[in-house]
Amino acid sequence: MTETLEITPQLVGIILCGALAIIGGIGLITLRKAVHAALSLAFVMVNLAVIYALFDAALLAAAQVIVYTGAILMLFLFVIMLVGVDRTESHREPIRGLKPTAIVAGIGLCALIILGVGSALTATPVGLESANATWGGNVESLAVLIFQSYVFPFEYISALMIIAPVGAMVLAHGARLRPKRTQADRAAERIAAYAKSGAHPGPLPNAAVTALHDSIATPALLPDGSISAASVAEAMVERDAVVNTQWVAARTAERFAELNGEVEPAVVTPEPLELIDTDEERGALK
Amino acid sequence: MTFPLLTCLGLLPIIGAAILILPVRAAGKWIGLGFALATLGLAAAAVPVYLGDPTALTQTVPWIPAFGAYWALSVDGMGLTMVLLTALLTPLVLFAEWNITGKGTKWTSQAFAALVLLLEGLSLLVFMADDILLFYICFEATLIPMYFLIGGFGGERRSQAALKFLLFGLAGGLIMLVSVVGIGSFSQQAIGAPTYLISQIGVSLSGGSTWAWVLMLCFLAAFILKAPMVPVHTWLPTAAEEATPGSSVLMVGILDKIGTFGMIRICLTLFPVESAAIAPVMIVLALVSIIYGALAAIGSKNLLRLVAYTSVSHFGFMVLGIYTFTSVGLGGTMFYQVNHGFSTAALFLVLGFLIKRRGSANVADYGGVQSQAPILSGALLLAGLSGLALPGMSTFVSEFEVLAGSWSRYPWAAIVAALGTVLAAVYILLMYQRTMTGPATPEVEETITTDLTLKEKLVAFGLAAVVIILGLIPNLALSVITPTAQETLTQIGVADHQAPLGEEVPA
Amino acid sequence: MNPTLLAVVTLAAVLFCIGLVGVLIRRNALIIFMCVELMLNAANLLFVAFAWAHGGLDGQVAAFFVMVVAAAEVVVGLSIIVAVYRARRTTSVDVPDALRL
Amino acid sequence: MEIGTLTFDATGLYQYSWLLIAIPALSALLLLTFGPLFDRKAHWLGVFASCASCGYALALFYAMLRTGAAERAVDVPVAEWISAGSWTVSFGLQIDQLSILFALLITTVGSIIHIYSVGYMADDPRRRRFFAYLNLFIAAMLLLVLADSYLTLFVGWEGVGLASYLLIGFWQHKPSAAAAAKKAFVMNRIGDLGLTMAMFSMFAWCGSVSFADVFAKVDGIDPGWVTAIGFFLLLAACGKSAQVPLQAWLLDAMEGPTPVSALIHAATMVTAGVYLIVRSNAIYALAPVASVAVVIVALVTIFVGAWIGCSKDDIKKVLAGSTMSQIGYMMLAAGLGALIGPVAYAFAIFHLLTHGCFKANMFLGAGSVMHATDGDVDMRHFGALRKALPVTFLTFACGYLAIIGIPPLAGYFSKDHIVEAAFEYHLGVGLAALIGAGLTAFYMTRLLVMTFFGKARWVEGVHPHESPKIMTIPLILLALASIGAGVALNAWIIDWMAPISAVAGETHAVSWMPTPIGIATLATVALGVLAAIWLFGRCEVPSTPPQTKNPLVIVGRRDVFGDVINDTLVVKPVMALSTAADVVDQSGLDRMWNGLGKGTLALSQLTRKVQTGRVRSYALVTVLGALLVGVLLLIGQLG
Repeated sequence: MTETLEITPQLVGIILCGALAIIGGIGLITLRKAVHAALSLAFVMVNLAVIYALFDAALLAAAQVIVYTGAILMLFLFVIMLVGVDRTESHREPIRGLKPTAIVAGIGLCALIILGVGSALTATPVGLESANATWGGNVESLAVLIFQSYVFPFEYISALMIIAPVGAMVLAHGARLRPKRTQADRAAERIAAYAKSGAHPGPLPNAAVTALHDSIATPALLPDGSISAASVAEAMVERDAVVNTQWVAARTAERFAELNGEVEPAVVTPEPLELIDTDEERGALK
Repeated sequence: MTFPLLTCLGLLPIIGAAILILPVRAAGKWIGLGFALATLGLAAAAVPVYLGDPTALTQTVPWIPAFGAYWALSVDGMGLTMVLLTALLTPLVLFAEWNITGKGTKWTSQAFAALVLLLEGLSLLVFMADDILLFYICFEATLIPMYFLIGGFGGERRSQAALKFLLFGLAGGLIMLVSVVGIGSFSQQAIGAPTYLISQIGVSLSGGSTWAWVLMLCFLAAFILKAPMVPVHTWLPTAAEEATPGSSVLMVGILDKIGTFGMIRICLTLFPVESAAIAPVMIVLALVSIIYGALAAIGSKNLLRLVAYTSVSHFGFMVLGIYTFTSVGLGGTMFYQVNHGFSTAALFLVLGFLIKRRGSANVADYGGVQSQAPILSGALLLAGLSGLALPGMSTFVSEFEVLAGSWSRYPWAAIVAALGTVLAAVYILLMYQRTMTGPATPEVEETITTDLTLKEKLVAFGLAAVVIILGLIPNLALSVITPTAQETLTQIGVADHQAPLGEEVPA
Repeated sequence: MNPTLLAVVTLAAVLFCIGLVGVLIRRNALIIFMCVELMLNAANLLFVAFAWAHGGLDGQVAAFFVMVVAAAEVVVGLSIIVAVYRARRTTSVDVPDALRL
Repeated sequence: MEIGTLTFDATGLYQYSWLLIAIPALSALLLLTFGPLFDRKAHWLGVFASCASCGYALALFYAMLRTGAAERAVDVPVAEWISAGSWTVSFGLQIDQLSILFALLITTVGSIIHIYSVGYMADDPRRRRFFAYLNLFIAAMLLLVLADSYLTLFVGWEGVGLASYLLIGFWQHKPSAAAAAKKAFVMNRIGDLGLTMAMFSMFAWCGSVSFADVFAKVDGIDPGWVTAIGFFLLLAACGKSAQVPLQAWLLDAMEGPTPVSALIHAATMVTAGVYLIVRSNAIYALAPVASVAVVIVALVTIFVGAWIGCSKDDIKKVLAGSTMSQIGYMMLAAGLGALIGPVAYAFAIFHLLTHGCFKANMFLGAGSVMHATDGDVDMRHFGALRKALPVTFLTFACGYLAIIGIPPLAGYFSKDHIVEAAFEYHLGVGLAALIGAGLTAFYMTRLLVMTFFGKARWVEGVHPHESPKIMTIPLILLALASIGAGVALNAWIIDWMAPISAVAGETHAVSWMPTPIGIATLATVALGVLAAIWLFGRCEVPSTPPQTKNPLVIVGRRDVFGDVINDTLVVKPVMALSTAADVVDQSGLDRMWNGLGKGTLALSQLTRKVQTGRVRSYALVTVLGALLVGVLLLIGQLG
């Protein structure tokens, strides 16, 4: 290298992030569990984003983090989850002689690229200040470039983006393993269940609809005044968030009394909802 | 000559073959024979025209000007005799194999007639071609009908035999393709415009760079493969053993002649310097073929293989005649090609009649057929005598010329070749003795009960008559052949052998 | 020969080759796929580096396009892996070897 | 001096002399093709054809007698045969003193034998075909002797070979006959090789093979080649006339019917070799070495023939052996022609003519003996037949007296001249000829005594009876000929053959009275006769061949190992080679080419292994490929 080796902050950043990226890469190919590999890849990508930033490529850095790592890698994790997150890969290599050859080939190719490309790097870098500045910033000038000179590739890309998911859907859409259950089938099943185990064939009773409350947390009342356990959503019971019907009844009675003139209309103050909190009432809900 | 006689002669049988594709069922045979006889008529019509003015029949029409290929047809003495041989043999074969049926439903006699006509058309074009590309295309095309003839109508192991025939043929063809392409480019350098016309190229390519050697050797290799000479001959016995006698006649009588015909027409005329240089090698190869073919014939246990080996020996004689560079020898070879066609046809067909009756082709299965079918054994003896070149038969005249020609140049070669004639007597008479003489064996007694039918007599004694007539009056063919032989020699600039005490023969 | 460029080229080459070795060595289709993504990122890095070196933004546009294409590719790739998984109940690359003579 | 030079163009009778050949040839063709139509009477056409050509030959002879000695050689051009490049061959006849004698011999003896075989072959179903072959033989032999060029002669030469093949193998159902026929044809073919090589040399030197051209230019050919041509012609003569190297076939030829043996293997065909040498006298005049070779071959054959004659029990084999040795004498005379003077040629022809008569007579006699004893040829089963077959005995006795050379009869004159010529050339040769004469007397007497005298050793059930008239008349005719021929031809033949036999000025005095050598031969003959009578006449002849340790007899019985030598030297190696060739071809060369096909199949099995089906190995191969390309590019760049 002819010029003196001046260390610019940019170079330091690159070397640092580069090293980290390389460690992440090695992690990617050595870690046995798929999720760990995915995370190490994410780590690499983030480091690259930093390097992009160092090279005045702000939009790309952001895109890298948001689109690449954020979306695409997450898609990977999603598929890993779908396909078998707990599968580990043993390091034993079934094809004899593949691993050493592959490593040697990798090193050889790396040396080749470094030699080949490296030896061609004669020009001194110019830097992007002027380019970014022309249209007021990296994003603007990029936008001009994309929507003027590269508009055709941009259109092709958009076409690609449409075709790809369609393709994915066609590929991943597995054929139904069992025939689709029609409404008639479901009705027949319910009647059979009722006949066999006496399970109520109809739909579950709705939650109570009162003047003040119609949420699913309001249990419906049976004719004898007791709570219908089926009318409250299971999740509410789990979270102990079932409305106390006695309190609601009392409030309703007051309201009617006011309406019938028996009592003076008092100023309504919003007061917190009263929930079932006694074990005895909870028993009724099971 | 406004009327393109040669083109019609070449295309007529092909048209016949095309017509036979139509489902005419029983009439197929008759149409086939009709076309074959029409071709014979046309060929006969060409003879007076040729005798009148030899160049009248030549016809050159630019075909693919890009690389100088012409639809050029012309006939010299040799070409005319080969055309007549083909035109004569084809109807004979169709007549001899009248009620032939191949294995399976689609190999009917109509298919046989179509294939034979196609073969005849293509070989006629080869014999008349004056353009190397046309020669090459037809040379390759003849393999196809022959392949189906062997494959469709032969014995049990016919498909292997047909495949082997095809592979050997293609190998030769591909080697030749190298030189055909070479000629296209070198003729461009030598003459300016690329041309494939033999008459136009003449000897311009010869003697120059080593490329001439490469071209010549490629052609020669293809022709050695085609006219089987010893090391590469093994396809012929296998094919002849499996094919029907009729198709063997066509294969040996016409197809293999393209080998020796090509040697004269292309190797000799276009590359005289190289041919002269390679002559000793070819003579040794010829002698090996003669002796090896004869010995293998003596030792052969199968009748059809025996006849195939005899042909290998006869081809050795022909090549010997070519490469001793005397007008007598060359004329002898040209006449030999015609005679060999007839005599081998007679041998194959008569043996075919014998095998059809007995059912097997092994020599061991026969014995004492003479007492059962005297006329058949008489016909076989006549065919055999034409095979061993008994004086008074045409094969003697040509063999004598070849040997006399080669004696004047290389006496020792002629002596070895003459041994071949003695071996010829041995293999023919040994075969005749083993099959015909002695007491009739029981199997022979029950199987061979009928003697030759009228049809078979016509074929066998017709051929024998042709051989004897040509033997007593060889000038019928020689008057046409000898001038061509002398012309070829003067054309390639080789001094003919002058007998020191002979009177001055006009140069 | 600017040290920064040299550094970034070496970095890209190393990352690329690590990805390559990963593709060859790992047997899980997903991880192979991730290695391919790594190789793509290495290429992007070079795009950006040389955009900076030459002072033109074209490199970054190219990187941008590469990113988009990579996204499309991942979508299709993963659906293939899922389809293979659903058919063969495995994501290992070696198990489906029917396509041989 | 040569015969060929003074030829005159044909007029009148000569012009149609090709009819001599055409008539028998045509009748042969008719008999073969249309014979079955009139099967019973067909053979008379054959006899008629033979007699017709005999008549024509006599007429020609008579015409030639009347013309002056000078213009007797007539050339009859018939047609232009082969026009091949530098030379043309025309097909013509040459009728001169030499060929007319032969024509006469062939046609007269031929006709007599035709008449004889009418009786002999009476009960043979294929008699018509026999007469067709006989006519074919007569035609071919006439073509041979009347040809005007070596090539036309060669056509007749092989035609005669073919006829002998057909006639020897006439009884084809007998495998031994078929084998003998093949053997005869192949050995003749080896002889013909010599003639073809001679012709090639003539073409190479003189550009033509007609007698006139060749003899005119023979002094131009370089001496080495003339000797070579001489040797080639000798080889041809040995092949056809069953001389030593190629003599084995003659004994097997006895398989054929007896008239065939009489006509072909006694009188005519076997003399063709002598004719060839006498006809080519101009060549031998310039090739003394070749003539000496002829003499040597002749002497050896004389002794071999005599040897076989003395030890065989089969009457026909004995006669065949004697034929071989008598032809040896003719060859001796022909060989001496160039050495001591052309008059010896005349002696050769003289002996040939007389031999033709008495040998044919004896063969026919043997035929009638066989006819009487139901085809038995073994002399040990004969004995005392003179009473049973008086006419046959008498005619046979004439032949016997003629062959051993008792003065008044033919044999004495012809053989005596040859012995004198032999002495004139060289004492040793003379003595050999003398001993030969003695041996001839010995075995002929042995034959006569064993067959006609002594005790009757007939096999039971055989009661010999005299042959019918049709067979005895020819015997009588031939007996008369063998008595008269000697005296008639003795003086006449020398000056008849003048153009060829007499060198200008030197005439060979022929005296009637026996010369000292004549007396010596008579003495040896007498000695031979007495020895035979002493051995076989008096004592009891056992009917089965006695086991003897005497090497001479053993060798004789094995045909002087002729067959054994031929087999070991030629037949076995050729057969071995041919089976080897077949094996080499089928399993050697053939398998090699098939191997090529199998090799490609095996190769493809190998390359199949590369497709493992595992994606990652393919990926690795791709990477390695990319690496390789990169490295090459880099090297290209740096280099």
